[in-house]
Amino acid sequence: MPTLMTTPAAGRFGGFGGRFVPESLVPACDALAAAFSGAWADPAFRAELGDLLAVYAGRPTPLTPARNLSAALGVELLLKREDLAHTGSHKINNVLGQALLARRMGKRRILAETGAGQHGVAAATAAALLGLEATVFMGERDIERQQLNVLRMTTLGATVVPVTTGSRTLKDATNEAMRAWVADVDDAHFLLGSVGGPHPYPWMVRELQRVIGDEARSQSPYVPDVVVACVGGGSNAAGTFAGFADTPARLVGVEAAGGAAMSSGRPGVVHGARSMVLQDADGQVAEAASIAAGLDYPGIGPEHAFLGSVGRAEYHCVKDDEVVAAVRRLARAEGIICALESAHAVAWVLREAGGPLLPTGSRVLLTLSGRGDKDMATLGEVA
Amino acid sequence: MPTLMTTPAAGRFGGFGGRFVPESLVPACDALAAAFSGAWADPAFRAELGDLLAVYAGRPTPLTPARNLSAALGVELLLKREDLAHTGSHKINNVLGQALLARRMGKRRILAETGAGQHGVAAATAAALLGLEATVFMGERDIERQQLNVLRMTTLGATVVPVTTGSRTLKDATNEAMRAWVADVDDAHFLLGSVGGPHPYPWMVRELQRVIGDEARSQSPYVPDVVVACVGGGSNAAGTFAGFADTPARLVGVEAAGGAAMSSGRPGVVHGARSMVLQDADGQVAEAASIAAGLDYPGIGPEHAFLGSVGRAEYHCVKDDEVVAAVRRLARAEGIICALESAHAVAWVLREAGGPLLPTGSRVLLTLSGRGDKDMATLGEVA
Amino acid sequence: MKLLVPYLTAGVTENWIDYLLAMQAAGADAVEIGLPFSDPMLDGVTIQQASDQALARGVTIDSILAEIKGVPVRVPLIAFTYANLVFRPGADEFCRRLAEAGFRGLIVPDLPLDEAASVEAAAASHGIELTLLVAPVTPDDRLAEIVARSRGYIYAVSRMGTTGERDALASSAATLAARIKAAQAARIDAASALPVLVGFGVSGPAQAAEAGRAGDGVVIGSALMRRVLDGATPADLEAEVRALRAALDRADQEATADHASHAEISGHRG
Amino acid sequence: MKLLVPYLTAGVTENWIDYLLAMQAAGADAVEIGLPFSDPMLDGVTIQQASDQALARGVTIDSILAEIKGVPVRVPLIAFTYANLVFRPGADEFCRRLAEAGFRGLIVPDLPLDEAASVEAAAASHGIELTLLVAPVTPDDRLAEIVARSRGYIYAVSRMGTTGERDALASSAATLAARIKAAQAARIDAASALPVLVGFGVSGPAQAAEAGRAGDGVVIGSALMRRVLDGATPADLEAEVRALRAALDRADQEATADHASHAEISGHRG
Ligand SMILES: Cc1ncc(COP(=O)(O)O)c(C=O)c1O
Ligand SMILES: Cc1ncc(COP(=O)(O)O)c(C=O)c1O
Repeated sequence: MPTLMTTPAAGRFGGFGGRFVPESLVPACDALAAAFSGAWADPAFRAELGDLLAVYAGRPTPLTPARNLSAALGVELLLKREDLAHTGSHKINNVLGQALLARRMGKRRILAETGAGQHGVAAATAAALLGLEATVFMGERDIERQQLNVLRMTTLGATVVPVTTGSRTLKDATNEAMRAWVADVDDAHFLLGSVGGPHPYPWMVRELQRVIGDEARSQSPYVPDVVVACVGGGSNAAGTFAGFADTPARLVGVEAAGGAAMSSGRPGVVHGARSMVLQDADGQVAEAASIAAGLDYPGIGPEHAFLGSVGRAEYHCVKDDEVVAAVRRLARAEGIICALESAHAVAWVLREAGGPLLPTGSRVLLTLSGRGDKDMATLGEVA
Repeated sequence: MPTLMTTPAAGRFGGFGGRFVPESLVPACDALAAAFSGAWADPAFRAELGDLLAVYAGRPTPLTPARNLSAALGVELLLKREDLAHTGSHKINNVLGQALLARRMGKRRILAETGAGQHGVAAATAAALLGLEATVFMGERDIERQQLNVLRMTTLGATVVPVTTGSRTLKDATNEAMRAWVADVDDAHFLLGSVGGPHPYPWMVRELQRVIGDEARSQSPYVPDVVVACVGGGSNAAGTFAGFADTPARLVGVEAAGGAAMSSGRPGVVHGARSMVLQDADGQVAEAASIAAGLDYPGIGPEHAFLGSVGRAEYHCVKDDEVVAAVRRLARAEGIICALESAHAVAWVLREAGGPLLPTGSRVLLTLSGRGDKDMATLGEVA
Repeated sequence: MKLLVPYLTAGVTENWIDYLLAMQAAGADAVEIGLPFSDPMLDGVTIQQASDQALARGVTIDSILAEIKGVPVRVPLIAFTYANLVFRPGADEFCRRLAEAGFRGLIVPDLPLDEAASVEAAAASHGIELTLLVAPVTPDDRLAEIVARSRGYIYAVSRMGTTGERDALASSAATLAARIKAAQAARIDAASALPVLVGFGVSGPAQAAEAGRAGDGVVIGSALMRRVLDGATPADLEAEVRALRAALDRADQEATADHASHAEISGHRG
Repeated sequence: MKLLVPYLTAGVTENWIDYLLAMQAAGADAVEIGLPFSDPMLDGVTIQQASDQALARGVTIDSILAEIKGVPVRVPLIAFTYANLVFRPGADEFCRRLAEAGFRGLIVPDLPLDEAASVEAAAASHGIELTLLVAPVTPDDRLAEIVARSRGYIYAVSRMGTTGERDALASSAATLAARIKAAQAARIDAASALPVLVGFGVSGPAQAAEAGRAGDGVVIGSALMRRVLDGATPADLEAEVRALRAALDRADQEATADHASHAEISGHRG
């Protein structure tokens, strides 16, 4: 097995990754990489983060056997419950780490992009806790469909800036956050929400999310045959995979059919990294289209592009209607309403269980990246 | 100190409690009391419940030091984080226990009343998990203001029955649930959501919720000076108090000013128990009025009436505007958006810190009974 | 003779006393007067609605009792209400006021045997008969105790459920009445002679006759209150009650072909 | 002479070529042609809007290059675009097409030094000058390397921020230009002679003159594109650019009172 998921040299994962940013941001990225290297090697930093994750964010999250679904599907399904983490998704793992780092670097503000609003809420939360100012960029279209999270962010004291350019979703919010960062690079930390972006983000965010995989590994009574997670930017998947990269477990990322950078994209450079990107023949980035705002993104973190290219991980995709059905099926079978994003992983298991990709008897560990409260209105509309 | 919070003889807490139900329900209450006694003494039952609470519901919930608020208020504030429990409040503790019991008793259905919808969601969740049918009664007015939770319940497969009588809130939903129980007492378990109702409910629900107090007691580095919780029916408070009844800690329940059964009520009989009740000179039950649907209830569990009458616990109340301000203050200071219900306890601490009721330096343990996602729309309106 | 006990929510309309007089005129043996409660846990939609309507009109216990006091009714009046209204002024005071207004009996559906002692004592001291209810699920030993302690009559709850009209009388009604009768037969005191009235969900002459055959008579509430809520005049209601009376009497005559029946509700009004 | 390099988003309007000709007519020394990208991360609202508008019109790289190919421009054209458009066909193919269309230079603002090698090689092999950007925060050693590797000119990013009009020219512009000049002075190769152009947020004649004093010339983008988006005709735009030209020349005359300035952008178009 190749040496996977270690510190990437210069932020490169094979031919992917790198740092495609304006010259204005290069020193900031350098400083961030150095600061994170230092912090991550500093037991005091790790202890402070570990403490916040435990006493504040509710870690470890449980590993729940999905007994009813397992019986119905003929596979053994374990759910890693990031839906139970504070703020309702795995995003809190990353933001607490980065906000602590921002404070350590003497920053006063954080800037964040958000799609579903989960990262924005998490970022606003970490900022409130650590006394930082938060500005969250969010596409106008996402603001409309994720009202609940907008209210949560403003209640937490964050400023939510509507982004009206381009497709008015996550990719445009990311552009806008990076623009804001360029203009305020001394005072502000750009608190990126997934494993995309320029070095050190893909590496740093994966390291901050690996707590998912590490916990799951130690909670699971066995090494599962298959480890599944949904993939937007890919942070919950990366964090999960990190715990199992050195095992024989198959690693499966599930994308939205309308945002399937791995299945339908081509190598390209967006938001600071070379990875797989949905784009046209010229290289214009395509608009993704998913019922899950958090997966409505045309790119994917570069490490996934790498893991896919070397065959260490597989990437599949599911369609919106399968996703909606999966939310309902999981809710009725196990009493867990997961996020539309997370339901992509569930939908893949529902579709493949008993088939060649997921033979009967398989032992499956699935990361449920978040809870579905935020999606109830959307779900109500497709009733 | 009097022997408090033990198994009540015939469901009586001093002059409160009892079983004021139609003759048709007496055998069912007897059977339930016997079944719960048996189950609670059965290590296998306790183990199964304990397992669900841990691997499914996310217990133990953390005890979070509210560092920023503590510094600002001059008291040491610890938050027991029921907002992190599965479904978003302490209600899950009770429903998992009762649903297991219902299954043990061979019931096929559960009936539940709900106000804020948190109990309804929790009940629907437990029913889904354990393969029971769920019917949830909910006042029409609450349905309007808690749309999110209605969608959650139906997603979980529960039938939500709108209650159009009386004040169309929790008390009327409770009447309706009891009526439905009378008509289906063989097949159905009435899964009551708080420490009210006829014996064995106040005792049973308190026992099922004492996990809050027991955990908090073992997590806290010291016996706090004051233990605070909000009080609707009083289950999160009862569960919290149970962990500290035998300590010198002051026990403080905080009611909504518009539903303050302890402060403004008189002894009376509603929903099967003698307790404190908001009522007029004839005994007509008054309509409560609180911004928090879960506290919008004119009664209180009988054990609280007792604890208040013997001076073991104090009950105070706070007004809607203090509650809204408390949600915001906690959110901005600690990054935690709590439920409007829970914010009553916070508001009391904010108001009294540094005063005679809560002198500077006090060590306060506060149960944050739930999270505020469900209240964002309400909060948006009072912005 | 089979007993006919109609039910009327006090204060449901301004002229509610006229309905009471109509019931008497139509041959009621007694009338249950519902004292409206905000949370009528054991009542179905019709009586809930009647209670809500009465309370919305602003009636109070005082105003009801004052109205009733001067009315020329000869048949016994039995108050039907919930525990909280009894305990609020105190059971003693409550029963005193009932007696003063001319009531003969009291039924409190959410006051089971186990909680009844204080009210029984208060009622007895004011000459009010506290009637207890028996349900289909009541076990034998408990049923025997209810039979021993009930006063005025014994209320056989015909089915598991709330008050309210039903398409058919539940078979549990006959079974329960027979069990009560059997328990009475085992006694030699006054309790052995109390009439057994079947109520909850009896509607229309046919069901009334059937319920009458099962016990010593019937209580009919929702079916009548539905008419009142729908705007029936006192004369309309009188006709309705007469039809019930006739059906019941016919059933009785068929029955007395076999053996005599002498049920009576103790006492007539002042 | 101070260099004036206006910027134009290709395809922004149907008659965008007329703007280009107007710029040349008004005395531009070169023109930066923005090849619109869906995600112009370093551009402010004006150029974002211009890019969106061009893409919405359906232009493609091919259509832009085809249009430009036949146009009688003499001044050097420099393509300004983002890395993904370069890498999509491959840097080599991309540069080949640029050269074929008559472009002289290329600027890729999201391609820092560390990632630039492959594009530098491809550009060089097709005679395209890859101009690199220097930012106010660029440290000295890095600045020296950029100076060494930049071709055509050196782009001094006047401020930390995106493109777009500002009320005043940042003081960082002069500081940075001076640092670049100092780095050039330490060299003896061609890099020492490259003009230093100040860009990002330069708007209006006064700021142009100021920026010109700081370096060897200015790039002006948003201020002009704003006019285009607001409906300025090519003639309007020509007047606008003439005013900039005049201001810049005036600033230069004042300066040459002191010492001569001979900046030139290498090469003129075929
Ligand atoms: C619940 C949830 N899951 C998954 C994602 C996708 O992000 P990632 O792929 O980085 O885990 C999001 C993004 O908003 C999310 O909210
Ligand atoms: C979050 C929350 N807290 C408190 C309550 C009040 O219930 P109790 O007093 O029984 O804890 C509710 C009831 O719905 C609730 O949802």
